[in-house]
Amino acid sequence: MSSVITRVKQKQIAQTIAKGKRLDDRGLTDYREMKIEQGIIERAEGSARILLGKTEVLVGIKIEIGEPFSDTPNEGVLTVNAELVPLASPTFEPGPPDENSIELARIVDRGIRESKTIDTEKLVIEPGKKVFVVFVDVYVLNHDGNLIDASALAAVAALLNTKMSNYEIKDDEVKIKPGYTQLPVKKHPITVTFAKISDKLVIDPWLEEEQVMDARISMAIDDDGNICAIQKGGSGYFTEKEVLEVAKMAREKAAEIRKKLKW
Amino acid sequence: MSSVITRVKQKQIAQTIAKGKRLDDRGLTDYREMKIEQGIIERAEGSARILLGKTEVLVGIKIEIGEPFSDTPNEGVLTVNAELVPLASPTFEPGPPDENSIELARIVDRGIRESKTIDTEKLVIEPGKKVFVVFVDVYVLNHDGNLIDASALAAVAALLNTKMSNYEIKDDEVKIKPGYTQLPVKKHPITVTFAKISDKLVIDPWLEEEQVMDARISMAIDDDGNICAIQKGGSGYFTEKEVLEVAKMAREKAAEIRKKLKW
Amino acid sequence: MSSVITRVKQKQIAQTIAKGKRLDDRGLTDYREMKIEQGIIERAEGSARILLGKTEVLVGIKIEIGEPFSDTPNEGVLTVNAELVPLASPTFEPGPPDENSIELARIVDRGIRESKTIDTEKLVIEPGKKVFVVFVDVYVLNHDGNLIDASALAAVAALLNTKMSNYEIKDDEVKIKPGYTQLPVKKHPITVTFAKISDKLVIDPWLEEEQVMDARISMAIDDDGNICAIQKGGSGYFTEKEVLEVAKMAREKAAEIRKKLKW
Amino acid sequence: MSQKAEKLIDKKGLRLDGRKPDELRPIKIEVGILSNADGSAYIEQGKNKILAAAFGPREMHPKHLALPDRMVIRCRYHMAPFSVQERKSPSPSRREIELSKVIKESLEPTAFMEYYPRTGVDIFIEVLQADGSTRCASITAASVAMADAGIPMRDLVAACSAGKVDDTIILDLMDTEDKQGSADVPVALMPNQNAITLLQMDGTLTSEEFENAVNLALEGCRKIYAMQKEALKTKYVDVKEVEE
Amino acid sequence: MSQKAEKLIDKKGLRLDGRKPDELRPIKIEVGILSNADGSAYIEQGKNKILAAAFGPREMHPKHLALPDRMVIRCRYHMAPFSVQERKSPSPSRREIELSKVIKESLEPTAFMEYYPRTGVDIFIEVLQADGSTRCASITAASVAMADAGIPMRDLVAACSAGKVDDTIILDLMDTEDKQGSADVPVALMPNQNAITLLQMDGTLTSEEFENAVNLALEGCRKIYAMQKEALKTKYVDVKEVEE
Amino acid sequence: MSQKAEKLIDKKGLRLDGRKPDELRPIKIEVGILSNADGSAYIEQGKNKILAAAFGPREMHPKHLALPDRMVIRCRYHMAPFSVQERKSPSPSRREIELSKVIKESLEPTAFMEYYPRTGVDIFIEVLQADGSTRCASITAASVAMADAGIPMRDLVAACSAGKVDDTIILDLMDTEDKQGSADVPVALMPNQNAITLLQMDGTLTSEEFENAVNLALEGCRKIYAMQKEALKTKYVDVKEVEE
Repeated sequence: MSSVITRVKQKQIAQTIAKGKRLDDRGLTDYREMKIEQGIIERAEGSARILLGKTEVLVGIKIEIGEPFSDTPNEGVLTVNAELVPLASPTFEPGPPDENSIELARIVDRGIRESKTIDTEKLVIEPGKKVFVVFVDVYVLNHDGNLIDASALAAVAALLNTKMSNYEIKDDEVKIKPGYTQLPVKKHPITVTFAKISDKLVIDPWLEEEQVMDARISMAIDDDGNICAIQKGGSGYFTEKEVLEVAKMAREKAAEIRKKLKW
Repeated sequence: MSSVITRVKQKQIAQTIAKGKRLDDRGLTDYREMKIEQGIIERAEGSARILLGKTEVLVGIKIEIGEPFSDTPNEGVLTVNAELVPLASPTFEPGPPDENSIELARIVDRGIRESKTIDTEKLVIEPGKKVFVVFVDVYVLNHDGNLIDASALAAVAALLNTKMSNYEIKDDEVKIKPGYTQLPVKKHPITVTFAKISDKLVIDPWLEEEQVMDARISMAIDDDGNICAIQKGGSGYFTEKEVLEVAKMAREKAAEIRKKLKW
Repeated sequence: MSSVITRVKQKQIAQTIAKGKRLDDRGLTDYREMKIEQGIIERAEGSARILLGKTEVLVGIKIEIGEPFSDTPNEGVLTVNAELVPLASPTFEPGPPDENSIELARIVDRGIRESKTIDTEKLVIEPGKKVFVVFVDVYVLNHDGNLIDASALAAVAALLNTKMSNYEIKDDEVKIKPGYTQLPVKKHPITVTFAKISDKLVIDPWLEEEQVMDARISMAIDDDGNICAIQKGGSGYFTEKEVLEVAKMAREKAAEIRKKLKW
Repeated sequence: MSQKAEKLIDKKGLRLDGRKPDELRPIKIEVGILSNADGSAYIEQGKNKILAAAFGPREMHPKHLALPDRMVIRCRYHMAPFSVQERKSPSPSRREIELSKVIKESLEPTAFMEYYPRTGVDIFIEVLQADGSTRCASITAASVAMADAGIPMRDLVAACSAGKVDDTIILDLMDTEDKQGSADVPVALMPNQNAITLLQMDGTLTSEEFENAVNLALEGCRKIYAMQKEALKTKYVDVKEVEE
Repeated sequence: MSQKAEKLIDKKGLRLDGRKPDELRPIKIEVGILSNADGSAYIEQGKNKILAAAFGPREMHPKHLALPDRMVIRCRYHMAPFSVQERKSPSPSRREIELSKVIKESLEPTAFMEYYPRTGVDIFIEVLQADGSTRCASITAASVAMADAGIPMRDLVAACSAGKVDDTIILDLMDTEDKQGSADVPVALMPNQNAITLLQMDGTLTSEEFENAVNLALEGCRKIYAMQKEALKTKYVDVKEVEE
Repeated sequence: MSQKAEKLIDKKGLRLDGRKPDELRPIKIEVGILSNADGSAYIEQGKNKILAAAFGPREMHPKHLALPDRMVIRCRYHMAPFSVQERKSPSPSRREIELSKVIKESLEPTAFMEYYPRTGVDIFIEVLQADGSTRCASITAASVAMADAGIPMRDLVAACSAGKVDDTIILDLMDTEDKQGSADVPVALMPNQNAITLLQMDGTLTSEEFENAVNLALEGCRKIYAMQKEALKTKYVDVKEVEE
């Protein structure tokens, strides 16, 4: 229950990993068991829930009509927000987003945005005036480590499950028509995170591993194997060799995980 | 002066009430002396001040032109806000509204809204576009208990005292014309609060009674004797029998108090 | 480095001033060395940096198109903001503006506004609808006392260095045209601050003097020698005689300083 | 409460979702589903989907809020941005702040507060999908979460709303009935103590209607109470626990 | 200060409300009218209606703001939303924050701060209706509230504005004169000490005009000072005290 | 990253400002220019103008954030309202909050954190003018400011971005290249330790392009590292120090 583990446990985790093993019997490059459920919030235009071991993330998508940014009049708007709600961990406090939830939201945002996951040009109703705004709300329900991969995956799964209202323009006003259209999703970026512990790289760190890691690095990989976003975190460092190794392994893992998504 | 009373005093209050009496010699269902003054803030479109014993509440009404809510295009807008300003009690802190002032505002709001006190359809200037917005600002000036009844009464008294500017529509713009019209007030809800102390129900609790009460219950009663809003508060409970007794007594008291309002 | 000086130092400062001298060898009515640089932030429409001894203030001007205030439809808008950024002093905290930065901004604002420094009528694009909004951002980079005079001077120097985009109105939309026009600056108010220490008036107090002063008084003087804004600060007082003496000396000093501005 | 109260009850006396006036929506309660909370519960009541978690009794933060002679309960009722038709800003609304307070006050009478002086219990409620009467479903779930956390309690609290639509007193209002009906009366009850710990009302009711509504709501509370006990029994007796 | 300064003084030399240039508005000061404050005062000056309360000397919250060698005075000047023509948001504006600071600094010189080390005094001012020169009326009332609270003081502070409209130096500006006039000079004075504790100015004045304005304002302060003393005497001598 | 990536490299293979793809912008670093900070540095890199200051090691405020076994580093990256084309609100944006975090994490590996338990170091960065790759220039300056403050460090950190425009891998992106290019890879390096302490990426790169970009950025870091050392040497060897 406690969120801070003992020094004995920390040492044990580090020593086990130094030997190439993990306390939960996973290999260094094995993900925990992963479960993807789509469409569980009927009120939302799209939704998905990811279970990654005991880590649980729910993403809901809402679509509203709004204005485009003035520098991209021919594109819809993507907005990603992450809430580390306090029931997910004794270390999460109620209140406005802190640096951790803002970083999480921005990593998820970049994975989607830089890979051009959504065909934002198809979200335009009236160029420069009215577009669809896609709100991606990441809701962490239980924190047991590696929120980044779980959130990024839940976001893509939710987008794949998202439908938009049909509409027509009558007398300069947007009227909602019956029926729905699928949100135009072109890409399926997968974000893969490694932690560095005892000078080893371990994939998908769980909570106790995160508490002993030196640093973490996350890479979002698109359908063509390109890297589309990276974030290093934590107060340690990586060598160039480690970075390139991560890039290689992330490609492989991303391809595996992508197969679990339905579209 | 101190806002927290001694345990000795607490026991004394509870024991006296257990015997069916009160320390200030009131009967269990007697209100404190009540004084209603209307129209004391000339700058406001309406105003009233209530003295309930030493409890003092001032309500000011401002009316502005704004937009209706999209789901009620044919109704004006009612907005109630309550400020527990720090000069009213050593327990009130400066700062944004806390749960107590928000609850107070929402109780006053519901009494007015649910009883349809204001004929909001008459506040429409242009359906869906321009309506009058009625701001009810509850200002507690001295806190000596039962802020709910004093605030609710002051709000209704202030609305009865409210006048709106005359206007005309010229070239699609609203122009203010000379003269005033009375705000259309249809109902006169009265909110009556009981505290439960020593398993007795006492009406209009003053500050020291509030500090020993198990719970409180407030009911807003309209001109026809219907109940139009209820709020239980405090960390105790009521039995069903007590609730129904409160409903009965609240009807009687509301009718008495309503007679003191002028309209 | 420390921001609070010892009592011994305080006594020393006060005693020296009582004798008509200052620890840094200035006369009581001498300013510290003053350096004015204009135009150092190319991205801003105008900018200036003032060094007053070790006190350093940077002012940047941004100009945007916005709406006029409803009571002044034929005037552009002036907005002054001051940031006491934490790198300028160990006593400045990150966070929203506190009473000190708000007071500083408002003093600078009044000096400019009341002297009619900017010809705001020339900032109107479409009366009542579109005007230029002039943002004056005061950025204190190093706090060594007398932020008021340094900030007020930097603001005027920056305004003198400010250019606005040319524009034309086509199809009811404002189009930016090539080229720039100088911001219409009509006056050059100079703010002069005195501190009262040991019953003497000393000009341009530096940080350690501010820590022992009883009170300060600042006067903004326009090109004609008129007083256009005053602010007394600190928890001491001035006599009427002192106030009139300040007014006289401020006029003289303002005229001297104004010569250092280029326009 | 808007005026458009029409056709919420059909000719057969059935409601939009086919329920009889005095019928509850289908309810599912799961216990102990969040591994980081000391106690937790998940409730589905119609389309409502709500998570509640209890943390504590534990040291209070900040410390000066602790009380020398009793435990302090704090509560946050919060709606997910995607839980309602129009996206809700995640920062707490005035409605959420008020509901947090009345929910807290509905739970306080159940706990033996004096057993754990100087400590605090935090109740966090997340409405993942809202379909009317969420405060009642939240109380029902939060009470189970408190029990799951092992907080010593006099009784569970069960909560249910009653109300009036088309001149009929009905049980367990769903969203449309709440918005278009003419009254909504949420009630919370500690059945063993016959103690009403939450009572609010919006709308207009005669005394008689009010009495009927309260009676109906209390009946609903008692039915839900049985389900709460069943859910707790399932977790604590059953071998296949949801979380170890 | 806008330019539209016209017709604020008529042909007879009288102002819009019939006052002579050097005339104060009618002033009413009541002492000790709030039962929960340690000291309080209510002032009406023309259409200004302002309440001031003093709490303390009392323990500081938060504690780290207390000073080892003296009392701390804090002040909040606040306007009711309905006090002005257009509704004012209740959250503090930049103007209110600045005025709170200068009002505090105008009151500090009056108190024997070293008598009560480690304590705090809170001054709360609520402008219920505003009609120009509210900071001066607020200081006048707050000073009386401090005296009513029994805070040991060197002297009362009385405050009054002077200004310039239609080329005339006038006393005690009301709202229209403040907005349409060409200068506003609020001044606060401890008369016994001949100490000016507040001095601000907006507008444009020559040195000579400024000197005249200050003189006139100080004269106004001295008249108001007499009313402050009268109001305190009335409360403390009179049998029918407003509050026991 | 927008699509309009065109003509950022001309026919001669030169960039908009005449640089070759692997060329840094002109860099100027000044040390110790703020008298109130324990350490400070000013960097100009192209049109970037950035100030960094370090305060500490000093007592932590609030105290409960201090750690019993090591120093705490806090960092605020902040942009002046006038530093960018459209005025930026001075309250911290989500971008600034994220950058503050990653910059802090890029500096932490350099300090001997365990030397000063229970203390804090505050790094304040003010971007006075922004022209692309400000996070890198900020790290470069902040590291020098830490050294100037005498904080014991394993090594300096130098930071530089690489990226891709018009199918070319380039070094040290300026604003237009950042906005219109197809990838941006900011990197921070402790050269003596061969330790990458910051790595982010926006855009799209193949594995090979990524490897080239990282290599190029690291090369840039090493060049900047030499300038950092030179700037520190100048201050500490030179007689005419900027501040006493």
